[in-house]
Amino acid sequence: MAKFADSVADRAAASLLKRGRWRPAEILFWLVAFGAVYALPGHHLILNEIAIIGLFAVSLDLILGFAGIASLGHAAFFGVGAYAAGLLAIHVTADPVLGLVFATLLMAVVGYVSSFLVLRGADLTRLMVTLGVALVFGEIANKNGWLTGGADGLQGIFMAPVFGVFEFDLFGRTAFAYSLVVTFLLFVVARRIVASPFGLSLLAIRDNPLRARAIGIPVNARLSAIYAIAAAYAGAAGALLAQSAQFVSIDVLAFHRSADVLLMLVIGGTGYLYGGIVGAIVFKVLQEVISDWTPQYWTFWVGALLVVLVLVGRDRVGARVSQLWARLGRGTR
Amino acid sequence: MSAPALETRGLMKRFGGIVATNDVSFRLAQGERHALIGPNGAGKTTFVNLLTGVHAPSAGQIFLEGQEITNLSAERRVKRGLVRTFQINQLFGAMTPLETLGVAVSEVGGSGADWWRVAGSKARVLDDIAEIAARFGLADVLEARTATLPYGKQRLLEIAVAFACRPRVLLLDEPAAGVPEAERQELLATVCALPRDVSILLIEHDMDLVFSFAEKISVLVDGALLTQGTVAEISRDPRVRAVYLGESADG
Amino acid sequence: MLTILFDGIAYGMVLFVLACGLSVTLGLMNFVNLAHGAFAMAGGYTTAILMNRYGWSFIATLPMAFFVPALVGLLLERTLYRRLYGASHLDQVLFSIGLVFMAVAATDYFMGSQPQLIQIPEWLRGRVDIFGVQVGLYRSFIIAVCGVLVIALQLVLTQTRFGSRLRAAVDDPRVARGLGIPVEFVFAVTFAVGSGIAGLGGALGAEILGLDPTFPFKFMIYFLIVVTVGGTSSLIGPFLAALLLGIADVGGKYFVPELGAFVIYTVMIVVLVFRPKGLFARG
Amino acid sequence: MFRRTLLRTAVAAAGIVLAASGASAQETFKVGLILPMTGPFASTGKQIAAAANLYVQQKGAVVAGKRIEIVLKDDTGVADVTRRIAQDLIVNDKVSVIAGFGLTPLALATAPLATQAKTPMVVMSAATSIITERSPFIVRTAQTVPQIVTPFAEWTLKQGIKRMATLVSDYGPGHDVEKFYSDTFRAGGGTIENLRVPLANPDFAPFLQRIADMKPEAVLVFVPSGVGSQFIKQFVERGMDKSGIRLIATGDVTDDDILNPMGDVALGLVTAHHYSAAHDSPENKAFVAAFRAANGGMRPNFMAVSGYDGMHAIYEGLKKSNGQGGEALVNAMKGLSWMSPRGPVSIDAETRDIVQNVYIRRVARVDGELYNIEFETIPNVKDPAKGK
Repeated sequence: MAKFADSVADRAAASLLKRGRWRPAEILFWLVAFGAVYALPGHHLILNEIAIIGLFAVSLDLILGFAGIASLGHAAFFGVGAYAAGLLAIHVTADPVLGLVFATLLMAVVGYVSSFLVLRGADLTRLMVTLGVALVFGEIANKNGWLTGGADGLQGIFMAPVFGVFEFDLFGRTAFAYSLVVTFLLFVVARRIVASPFGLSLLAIRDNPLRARAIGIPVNARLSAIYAIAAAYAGAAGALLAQSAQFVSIDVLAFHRSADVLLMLVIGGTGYLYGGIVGAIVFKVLQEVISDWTPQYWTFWVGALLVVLVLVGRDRVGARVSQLWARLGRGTR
Repeated sequence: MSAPALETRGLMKRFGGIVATNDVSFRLAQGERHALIGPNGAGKTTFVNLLTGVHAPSAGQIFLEGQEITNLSAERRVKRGLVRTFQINQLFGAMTPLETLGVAVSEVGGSGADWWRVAGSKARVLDDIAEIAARFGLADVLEARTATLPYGKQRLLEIAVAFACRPRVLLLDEPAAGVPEAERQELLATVCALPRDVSILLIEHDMDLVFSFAEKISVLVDGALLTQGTVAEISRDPRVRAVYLGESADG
Repeated sequence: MLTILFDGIAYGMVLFVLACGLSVTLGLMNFVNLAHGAFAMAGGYTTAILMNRYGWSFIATLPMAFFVPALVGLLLERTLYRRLYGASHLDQVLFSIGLVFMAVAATDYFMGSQPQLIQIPEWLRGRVDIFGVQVGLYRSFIIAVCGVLVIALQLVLTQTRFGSRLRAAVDDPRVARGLGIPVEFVFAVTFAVGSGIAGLGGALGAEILGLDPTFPFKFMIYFLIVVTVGGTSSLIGPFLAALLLGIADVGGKYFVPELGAFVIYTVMIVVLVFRPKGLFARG
Repeated sequence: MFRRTLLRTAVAAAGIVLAASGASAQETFKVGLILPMTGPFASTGKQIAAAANLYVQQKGAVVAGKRIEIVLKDDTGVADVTRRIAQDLIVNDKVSVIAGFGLTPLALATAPLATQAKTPMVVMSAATSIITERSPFIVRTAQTVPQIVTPFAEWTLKQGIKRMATLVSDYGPGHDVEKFYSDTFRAGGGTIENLRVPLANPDFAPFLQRIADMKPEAVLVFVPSGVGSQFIKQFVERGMDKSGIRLIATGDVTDDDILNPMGDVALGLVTAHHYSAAHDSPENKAFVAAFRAANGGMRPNFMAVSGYDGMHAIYEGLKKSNGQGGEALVNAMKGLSWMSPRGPVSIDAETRDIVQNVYIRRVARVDGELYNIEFETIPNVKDPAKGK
């Protein structure tokens, strides 16, 4: 009997630990990403944008894919994070890393406080409450022009070199490398979080909050915690944008930011962390390619693609991807 | 014996003008196998919801092993050892039984909020999972998606998750509901083999199960306790028979 | 003072007519149709085109502003929407946003990006004095039309066989089918009517809200606010919510213009935090 | 301190880019045209792009030995996208001039780049005064807000109006209108009350009611073109045109693009602006005819003329600089003067803003269509916000 239990325990350990193990495809993905710092010098600007939006989408995945909180106002944290980093650079220190840390921590606090608004209610309610919060933040930024520059945007940001060594260059190389490193590090942490007991308890809450509560999971506290973490991530993404663009415009808080990031995440697939990044790549590259071809009517084709994607079956595409994923994962065993 | 495992004093619940639970004073002794029966609409579900903290009572108190828990949150009651199962499966469909049990075991062991380590790295949790899986016959299906399991296995998992929370008092809400005959015996045997240090309150419709399992029976009618007694006493009680007369056909 | 109340009511009425189709698809058919505004826009453009290019009178275009979007809605329902009734909300969001993107770009392509203007007829312009309250004629007209529409819709939903069939079809399509209710037909008609009403709202509201290709995006938020605050269990909820929002918005801007758009958003957040199912939801 | 070193290195880096691009792009001279082509400001983008293309088509693509190529990009009206596209165009597409910029924040976000990369930046729409001060490489062929409203305020005073109200959209240019108009008006002895409307505002009813309560002699309106027509219609619908409150506006409200469909409600409306499609000059008649022919009958508006003049400034600058870009081109554009469709204009050598006539116009029906008919000219107005 003891023997049997041991072997079950071993199997259980192996199975659980697998969630945290790096698959070859993942390693390859990040190698390619970092390779792009050297290999794709002409595309660093768009890559920088993708890295930032990718991080933003990962942040949304943490609450939507892993905790089941749908948000149409995630730009609230992205935008306030951007303003926080921008204002810190103007008034206190031009050091980018300090600005990033400041924006991230501040957004964790803001996220925690505002999490109490989204604990109750179904999807639609949450969508609208988060949307409302983002719109109110946008109005606050608009009305307080003395601080934020209002509709003209926050100007006069000059960033010092990263670690005092790497200056932000015109080609966007430093910006991309910096954003990529930050995105990667935060991704590693996110990966760890979702593979942890805490992450599992979130999945339980997402699947069945009633039962989660009935096995003693403090549902509200967990949701608040992950909401704060996701807000911090969004804040970090916003800070990266403010620092690499050295400008913050009022539309960092706009509805379309929240909607776009949700689209990207859903396109890429929720609940496996890479969905956000994949979606960001697909969406941005498509937008770039199609809008070069027809700057005025590119939205039509993006719309058509969305419709087709859904009709063909996002699940089917997603299933294919996750099958592939599983197969690649099996390779490691 | 010391304090009863679970006790209510004058428990009341009103919804608007309707009294769903009416002055229920109830005791569950340590280690006891106790069944709560009553016809449909007798207020069994409300009673369970009051015990587990889903609803707040309008009046009265609840004690768990002598300590008052009336105002504790649902999660805190679970941590104190009052755990329930559901009449209709409430499982985490997209997760595996392994993950499900892991969540429950981690939570009760106080490591459920660990975010810095990968799940599966704590030997004690793993041993507990293995033990529970063996007890409930789930060892073979640990890595399957819960939603794809046969119903009987899901039903076992339903109880196993609750058991994984290390209950002092376990509320089993119609554990055999909907289970096909072939899998029923395994389930009943498992329930009967639950360790004696866990006190069990069985909420049940099925008289065969009640009579074969329970030592004591309480009868709830119209939100109030009608009577309480041993199996023999209850089965002879004419009032109980009267209440159940129309019911026995489909029971 | 009362004039502000009156303006708020008129504004709320327009919001309701625009949003009520959405409250039907969302509340009854459980479909998150973010493209709802595109049907409203279709109605507005129908009116604008008929008036400006073909010289129809405003009133004569209104039925067309209903029928054209209804037809488009029917067509899309039969070909596309139908496949997604069982899909997840996220799929529906993605799909309908895609439709909005297409509608916006297509409108821009065919009609240009400048706003479309319509001339309301002479007899609806200006204001009259009723018991000392300055009342705009066009706004009175809107209130009258919308009022009739609300009552008619409520009657259809609660009193007619179609209404009960719709409710049955929504509750459980399988059982309804078993009872011989043509579920597909009921859904299609409902969807078409919802789209048509939105189109009518677009035509009526063009004067007050403006009309350009970004219309579906601009007002998507307002529709959603009306529906979520009102709750999706009946039509009366969204109706009251639309009135409340209309009055709160107009009043807020009149009395505390510094606050601007805060009022409407704050009202929504407060309502949803305390009544997650909406202000007028049952239970 | 470190800012200066930062700037210097950036400039050095940019110098390398330009040197590199000079070799490979000897023949073509690319103009990156960044405009909102989708979203709520798409009509701005359309007008400017059409006019810029028209100019190249009319004057030929070759100037000073270089082949001009316009690279059109859609920034969707989002500032960080504008900046990223500008950067992309400069370092990857090797454009020599960036142009366009539909809105103030879009221009402001991009200004530091122009300085860093020493790339001339021609602003064709964004109208906040401060923009040209944000980089010595910015040249603007669009009007500035004070340029229009300061003389307009003086004109209003001359009409004997002493009590005014303003109603502006709550964003940068709106605040500018409110400030410069009110300052001038007060300095001239008038009293004025200010109201702001949210940018995304569907219904003007509450604001109109406020104005009716204030009972000023006249009200000045500034809202983005497009929303303006809604405002006027609601103004008339309330019968406020008959209540003795005169409505005046900046020319944005009676934008040529949408003036005609506005209908009779707009008749008689007095506005101040720098361009009307009905401006009476041979240059303008030719421009309007060509523009209409090339764009399916679309009437050019003040943005189109800014785009057209922007291309003209680039062409003439290139001629003067013998095809050189960068600082040489900016210097060459300074002081240029020519006869634009809008009237005589010049680029102020000091501020790099355009110096132009401001016209007071009245909406009237000409040949069955509504036009802004100019009836008073305030000649050679410099941006009054600068150099005081």
